[in-house]
Amino acid sequence: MLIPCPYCGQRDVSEFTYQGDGNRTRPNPSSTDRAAWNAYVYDRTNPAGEHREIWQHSGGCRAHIVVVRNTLTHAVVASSMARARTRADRREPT
Amino acid sequence: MAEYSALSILKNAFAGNRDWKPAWRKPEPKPTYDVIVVGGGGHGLSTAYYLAKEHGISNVAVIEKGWLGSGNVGRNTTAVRSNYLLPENSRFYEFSMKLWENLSHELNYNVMFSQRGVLNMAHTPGQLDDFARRGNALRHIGADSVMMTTAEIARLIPALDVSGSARFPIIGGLMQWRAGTARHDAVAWGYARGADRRGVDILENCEVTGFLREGDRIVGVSTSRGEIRANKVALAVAGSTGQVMRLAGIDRMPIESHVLQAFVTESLKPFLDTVVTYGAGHFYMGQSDKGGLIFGGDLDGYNSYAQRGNLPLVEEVMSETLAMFPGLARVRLLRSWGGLTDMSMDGSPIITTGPLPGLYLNCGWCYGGFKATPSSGFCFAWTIARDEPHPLTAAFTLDRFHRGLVIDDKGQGSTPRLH
Amino acid sequence: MADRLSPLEPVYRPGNHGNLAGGAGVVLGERQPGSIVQLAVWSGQERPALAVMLDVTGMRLPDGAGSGSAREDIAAFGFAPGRFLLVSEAEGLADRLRAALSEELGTVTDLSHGRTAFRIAGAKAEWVLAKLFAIDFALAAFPTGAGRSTSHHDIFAQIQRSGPEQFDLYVFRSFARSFWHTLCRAAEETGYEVR
Amino acid sequence: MSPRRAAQGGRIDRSGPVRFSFDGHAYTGCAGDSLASALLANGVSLFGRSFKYHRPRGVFAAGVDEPSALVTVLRDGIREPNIPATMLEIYDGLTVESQNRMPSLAFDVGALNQLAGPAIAAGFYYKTFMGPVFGPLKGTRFWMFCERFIRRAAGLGRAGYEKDPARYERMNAFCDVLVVGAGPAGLMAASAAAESGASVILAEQDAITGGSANWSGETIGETPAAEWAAATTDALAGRDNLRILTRTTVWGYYDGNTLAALERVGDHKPASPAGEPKHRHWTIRAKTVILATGALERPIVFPGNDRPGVMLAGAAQRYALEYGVLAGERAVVFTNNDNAYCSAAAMRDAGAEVAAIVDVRREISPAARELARQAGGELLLGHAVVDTEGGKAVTCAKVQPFDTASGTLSGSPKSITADCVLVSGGWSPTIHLASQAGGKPVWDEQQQAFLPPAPAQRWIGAGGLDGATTSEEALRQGWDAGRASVDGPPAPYAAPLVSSLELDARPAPVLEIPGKGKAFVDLQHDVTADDIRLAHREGFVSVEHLKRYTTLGMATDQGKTSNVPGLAIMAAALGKSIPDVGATRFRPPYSPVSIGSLAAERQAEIKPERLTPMHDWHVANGATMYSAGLWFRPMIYGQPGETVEQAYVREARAVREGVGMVDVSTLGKIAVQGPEAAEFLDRVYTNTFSTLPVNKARYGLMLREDGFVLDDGTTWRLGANDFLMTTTTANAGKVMQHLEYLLDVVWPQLRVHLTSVTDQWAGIAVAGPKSRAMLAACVSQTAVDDAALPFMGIVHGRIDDIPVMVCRLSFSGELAYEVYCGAGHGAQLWEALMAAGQPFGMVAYGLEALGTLRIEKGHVTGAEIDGRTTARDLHLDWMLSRKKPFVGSAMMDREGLIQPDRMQLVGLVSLDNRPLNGGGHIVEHGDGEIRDDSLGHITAACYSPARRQYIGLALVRNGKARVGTHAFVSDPMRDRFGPVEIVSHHMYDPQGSRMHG
Repeated sequence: MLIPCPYCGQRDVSEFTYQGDGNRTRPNPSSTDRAAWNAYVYDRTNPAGEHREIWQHSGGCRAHIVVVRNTLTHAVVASSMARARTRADRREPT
Repeated sequence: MAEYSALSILKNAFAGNRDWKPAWRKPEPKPTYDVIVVGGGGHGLSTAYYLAKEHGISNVAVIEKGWLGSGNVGRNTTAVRSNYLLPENSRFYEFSMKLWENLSHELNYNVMFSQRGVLNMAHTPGQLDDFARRGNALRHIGADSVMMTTAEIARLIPALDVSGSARFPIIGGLMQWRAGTARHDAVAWGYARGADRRGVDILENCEVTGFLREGDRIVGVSTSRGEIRANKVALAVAGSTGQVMRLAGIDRMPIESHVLQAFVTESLKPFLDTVVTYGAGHFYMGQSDKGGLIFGGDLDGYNSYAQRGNLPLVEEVMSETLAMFPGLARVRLLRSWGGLTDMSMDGSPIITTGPLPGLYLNCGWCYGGFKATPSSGFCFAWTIARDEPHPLTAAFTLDRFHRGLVIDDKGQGSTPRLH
Repeated sequence: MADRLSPLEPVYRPGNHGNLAGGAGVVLGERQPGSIVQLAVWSGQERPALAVMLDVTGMRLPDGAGSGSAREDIAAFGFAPGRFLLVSEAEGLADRLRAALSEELGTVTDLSHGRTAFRIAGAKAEWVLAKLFAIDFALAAFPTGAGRSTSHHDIFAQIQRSGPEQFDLYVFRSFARSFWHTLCRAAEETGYEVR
Repeated sequence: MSPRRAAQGGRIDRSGPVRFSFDGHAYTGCAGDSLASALLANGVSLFGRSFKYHRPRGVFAAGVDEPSALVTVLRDGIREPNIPATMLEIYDGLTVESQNRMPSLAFDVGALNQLAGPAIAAGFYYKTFMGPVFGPLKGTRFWMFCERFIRRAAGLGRAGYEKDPARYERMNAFCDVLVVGAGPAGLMAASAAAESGASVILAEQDAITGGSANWSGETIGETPAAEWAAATTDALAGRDNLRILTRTTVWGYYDGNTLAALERVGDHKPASPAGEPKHRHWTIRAKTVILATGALERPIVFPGNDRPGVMLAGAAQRYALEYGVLAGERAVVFTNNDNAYCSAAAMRDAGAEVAAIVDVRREISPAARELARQAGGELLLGHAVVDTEGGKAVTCAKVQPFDTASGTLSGSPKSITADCVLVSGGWSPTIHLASQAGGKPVWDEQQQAFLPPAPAQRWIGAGGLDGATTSEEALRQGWDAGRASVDGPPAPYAAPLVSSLELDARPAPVLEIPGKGKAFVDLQHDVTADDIRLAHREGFVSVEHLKRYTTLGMATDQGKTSNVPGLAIMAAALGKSIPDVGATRFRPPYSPVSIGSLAAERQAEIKPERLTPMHDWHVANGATMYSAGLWFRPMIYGQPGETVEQAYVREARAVREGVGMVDVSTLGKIAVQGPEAAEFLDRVYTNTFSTLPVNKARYGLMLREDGFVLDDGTTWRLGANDFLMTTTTANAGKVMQHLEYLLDVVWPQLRVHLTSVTDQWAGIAVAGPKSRAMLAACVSQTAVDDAALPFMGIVHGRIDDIPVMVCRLSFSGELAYEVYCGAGHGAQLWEALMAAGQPFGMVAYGLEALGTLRIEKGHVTGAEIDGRTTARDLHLDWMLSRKKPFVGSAMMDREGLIQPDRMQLVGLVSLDNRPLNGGGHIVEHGDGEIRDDSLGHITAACYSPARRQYIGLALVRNGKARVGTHAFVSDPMRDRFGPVEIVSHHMYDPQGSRMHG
């Protein structure tokens, strides 16, 4: 399997570390909403089909990448830098 | 239906084997059952079996979207053991081991449970202490476990590299002699036949497409073979848990589905008489009665429903194979396959009522599902029949994650690929 | 100041090795540059930061991910978003760069001791490296001057193509001896010379 | 030359004999022979014994599909079992032996299994061997008793135990186009793709390119097909954008158009040059793949079809035309299709007699009829072979009228004398790789075969794989695929003229002939047609159940010849069509792959070694090295005659009483730099770092998001925006990834850079009451007294000529310092400190002493931070800031994490003056009985020189409340039981006066 790293290009999956479900939102650090924290830490969407997920190019540029990948076929549909994405919808500094 | 025995084999042989009957019926679905078990894998079938046998509930349907036993019961590496660290797990798996020990008789089906031992290798003094901790924990709950010295290991498994010059020399091991291997498909077929003989309907090629509800309550399922109603609907769908729960309106679970690859070599004369694991990586190997070395390692490490893994993991496992068994370099890998594992957030399973009324859930087996087949079915049947957890699975709740009551055998937290 | 010791000291064997039927296919060696420095730039500050680099080192980098430039005395390449590796024969590059670079532009990290520099050169350099790394070493895919971050199993490596048949590899020092063994072993097939 | 060897023709070189041995008998063959062709030429018919019934078996195929003729190669003192004789090229000195026979191939006691016959049909073992339900053989014992014998009887070749001296390597390749298979279609495709300038790899599993061109007997262009293939190959070999890999089997089609291939570099050579691998494992990442994998012939199943001499018709043709070898001297050809007529003609041309052509069809094409005429012998249409006779080789075939429509025999059988029966049931496209790539194969009624699925990845099919039935078609498809693979404009295609005949490509849908006696479907696993019917009777009717119940297709040939016939028999039993029974999903590898090749360079060493700059000193000075992850660290520096305990006690005592030094270079070190570095640390540590002054260090604790402890370590503030974080050795990588994730994904707005500088710094801890005096004597350019260097202070100076950073911090509980310098100076610094320490009695100490000192102090390490403990469990709640949120703060107070009966850290003192062991459990009862009452376990233990007692640290249920009470250590794994006192984990200098002194 190849993961397209926006910086390094297509690289073998062995260079990457999987960081899981990219649909989770970390609550505001001072939030005391237990349910929201639980959801962030423990609950996963786990779809059969397109999955938005985070990979780190740990054996390469070490950037985190948001990848949309089909879990039925392993075909990668899209990838982008996690940092760019989170910048775009920047939340309040926390 | 006829009992299986040496005598019945001889009798049939003289009749040209023409009188054997199907191991289980292929009935049409009834409109209503007392219990529907979704999932015709090992756990679903054993659940149905024990519902009938232990609780007298035989008006049960097991529904399976493909062929019976097509899930992990048919694609694992067949190891059976109870040598877990934490007592919540080891007590449960030890109970399973006890059921395994009599399973062939219980089912009148030879599941070929061979108690040839499972040996974990230690490579550092620290690891040896960790194994002592685990072994002591097992002994305290009544399970068997002994330490082995390198010399004893070398005698038992001459193929192992026990030299001090190995990159990670073996300095001892933890042996559970009562552990071993079983013939995986036979377990599914034996439970299917056993459940069928007690009146359970096994419905193959019957895919759940939705849940029937009355208010909040689940009252049945719609399937590719029509609607089927029941007071209780129990899920034992292993890798597909997330998908089926989504049909019930629950779109997030403390579970990720991962692919776990397994491997078999070409058939060899007896090479390895026990099951071994490598302590400096993640690797385990046993030999089937047919002669193939059956082995595996880590998860590929990403969400997948493809039942197909990738090359890096293959290479990793083969490297570990040779680190342990240098003589296997010219032996050839015959086949690889991938199974779906429900990886839970703490590496331990879930057997529980709910999360909706009328629904019962059995999932999150990670690597452990095959060896749990008897006890999982036993305890799940109890939960379904009595609407309360079996004492051995009382800790395997769904809410334990949120409450912080995790059963984290590997201490890895909520990173499923590491469990 | 005390000399820096090579981690390869007891295992470095100059001379010809391996299958020399067709001559040595590659030349392997450890370089000991005076400075290996990471320049890490805040997002959006690449241009001014590279201008500072140009001032301090005289190196100008082409645009684009992983682009770089190599001369005998100094080399630089991008290896990650906003990150560049600068390698100089001269010591003290980190201090000079740090003095010139505003904190508003980025940070400077001295890795002169932390990375071991290998060079592989020769007609078979691509062939030997392709045994170890899952990246495309063909000139069209990996042009001269460009840099790549990749790994050989547990060993992380930054690689710059410093000539049509020449690559410089930067590896964590603690892995250097193991990596040297691996590199030499991979080169036995084509024959190699250690200089 | 033997009568079985034609005087000319084929790929072999008759100029000099190649000597080899089989089961101890010496033979000769020709260069270019396979073991199978060479043995056939020598008149050998018996190659092996079958798996279950141990029946004599010959060679059945000519290539990778061989189910029967498996041998063990003996070379370099290493056994290489289960190699098909058809895939093994002979070389001078080749030594092979047959398998699965006792005591010899000709006389095998295992053949007694045949007497059990129907009693050991498919799945019989599920129905018996359960044994008695009581008595000494109850439970699993009877089965395990039987299993011993079953295991011995089963299995094929034998593996050895010795490490393989051969070399295995991997190769990563990238290309625009990978062409799999160098038959006519593959050669054409490669030519077309290469012409565009694209980079092309052409992989062929055989030793030579050409595929069917080598044995089709056709002409392509003006020349014999084999010569056309050779010339085309030569032209391709001259291109610098194309690489031809022969002896290379592409065996796996993985995601992202990543394909795995095995190149057998050295298997055919008597000796390999230095450094050359035996096998090379190619990982090829191709933009487009052209699958030109051809098709494999399958047999018709009939009783007695396993006798040596029964062979695929195409295989016999291959032996005749490619190797100049006759599979027999008098052949019966049995077919349901036209292709076998070519085989018959080829046999005749090569010098064999064709006794009869038996065809189940009543009508055949004129071309076939003409071939039959050329071949000579009887043409028996509407007939079938119903049995064979012979011992270790066929002596005759029995033939009977057969009706294709009803599938029934009529009349009576007649015998035809023959020494080989050449059978063809049509051809199955080699769809394995296409199936691995994803998708379901498609049944083609015309060809009675599965065609490849629609591509799920970027591949294009050509030739026999894609249903081409003539070379003409294959060449055209190859060209088109080659053009399409490079998105080239349709280029003019100069079709070479092919001499092929107008044969009827449609086989009759007959794949089994009914009859008495065993009719084998899977020759290697001894699965018979009756076994399949038994599976049907017992309800194992889906393709997967069939496979699993009967083991059909699970042998080393992976059912290449048996798959379709097996499905056909099940379909007939069910009254369904073949595709309704289902298609097998093919999985990698296509054909078996050596484990060595997949481990490649890791066969030599599984993991690299990570060494500190002082490693060589440790080894030279008697250290016993301890493998800690990838690192090597000194465990003790033992002196002659010392036990481990004596050594570490001596070293630890030296630290408590004088001064010692230890290499701490393995600690993880992360540069945390940038304007918001302090803010970042405040978020990731439970305590506060923004208030830390420059040139001071602070001990920090990190939690995971779920509130459990992740790691601890000190972080040094070297500048306002410049921190040096240290982590434990074991968790360095994990902490780095944790922090990078937070910065990249959660807080991208923070301007912080993280860089691993573990290898930049060598670190040496100098500890003991004399450490300050010792440092004062050697550090220049800075003072190290209490004023200049207070507890947790940092100074910069020099030792000898080496720039150093000194931080006063203590893990041992003594007055202590960590001295850091550039790693390239680490060895010199170590020796300088050793030398400077001599007057103070400096002792180097290892991990054991380090552990002893920390156990005495109650400091935690990985044994206690095991991923299940909380800060409170470890008495670290004082580090949990209440003034700010931090990673884990929201989750750390959940119910399960604050229960009073959690396992908590305590100290233990052995009350029987015997050692405690890590991993021992703690119980309340002193009766020594083992019951389910464990309270916890010992995480670390040692002899404490400071207390002169055996002590330990333990995690004990509700441990804090048990301090001061007595309990017992229960350690049945090591036969240790005895009383302990539970004490505070601070077992030495609880006030910390020594390190502040």
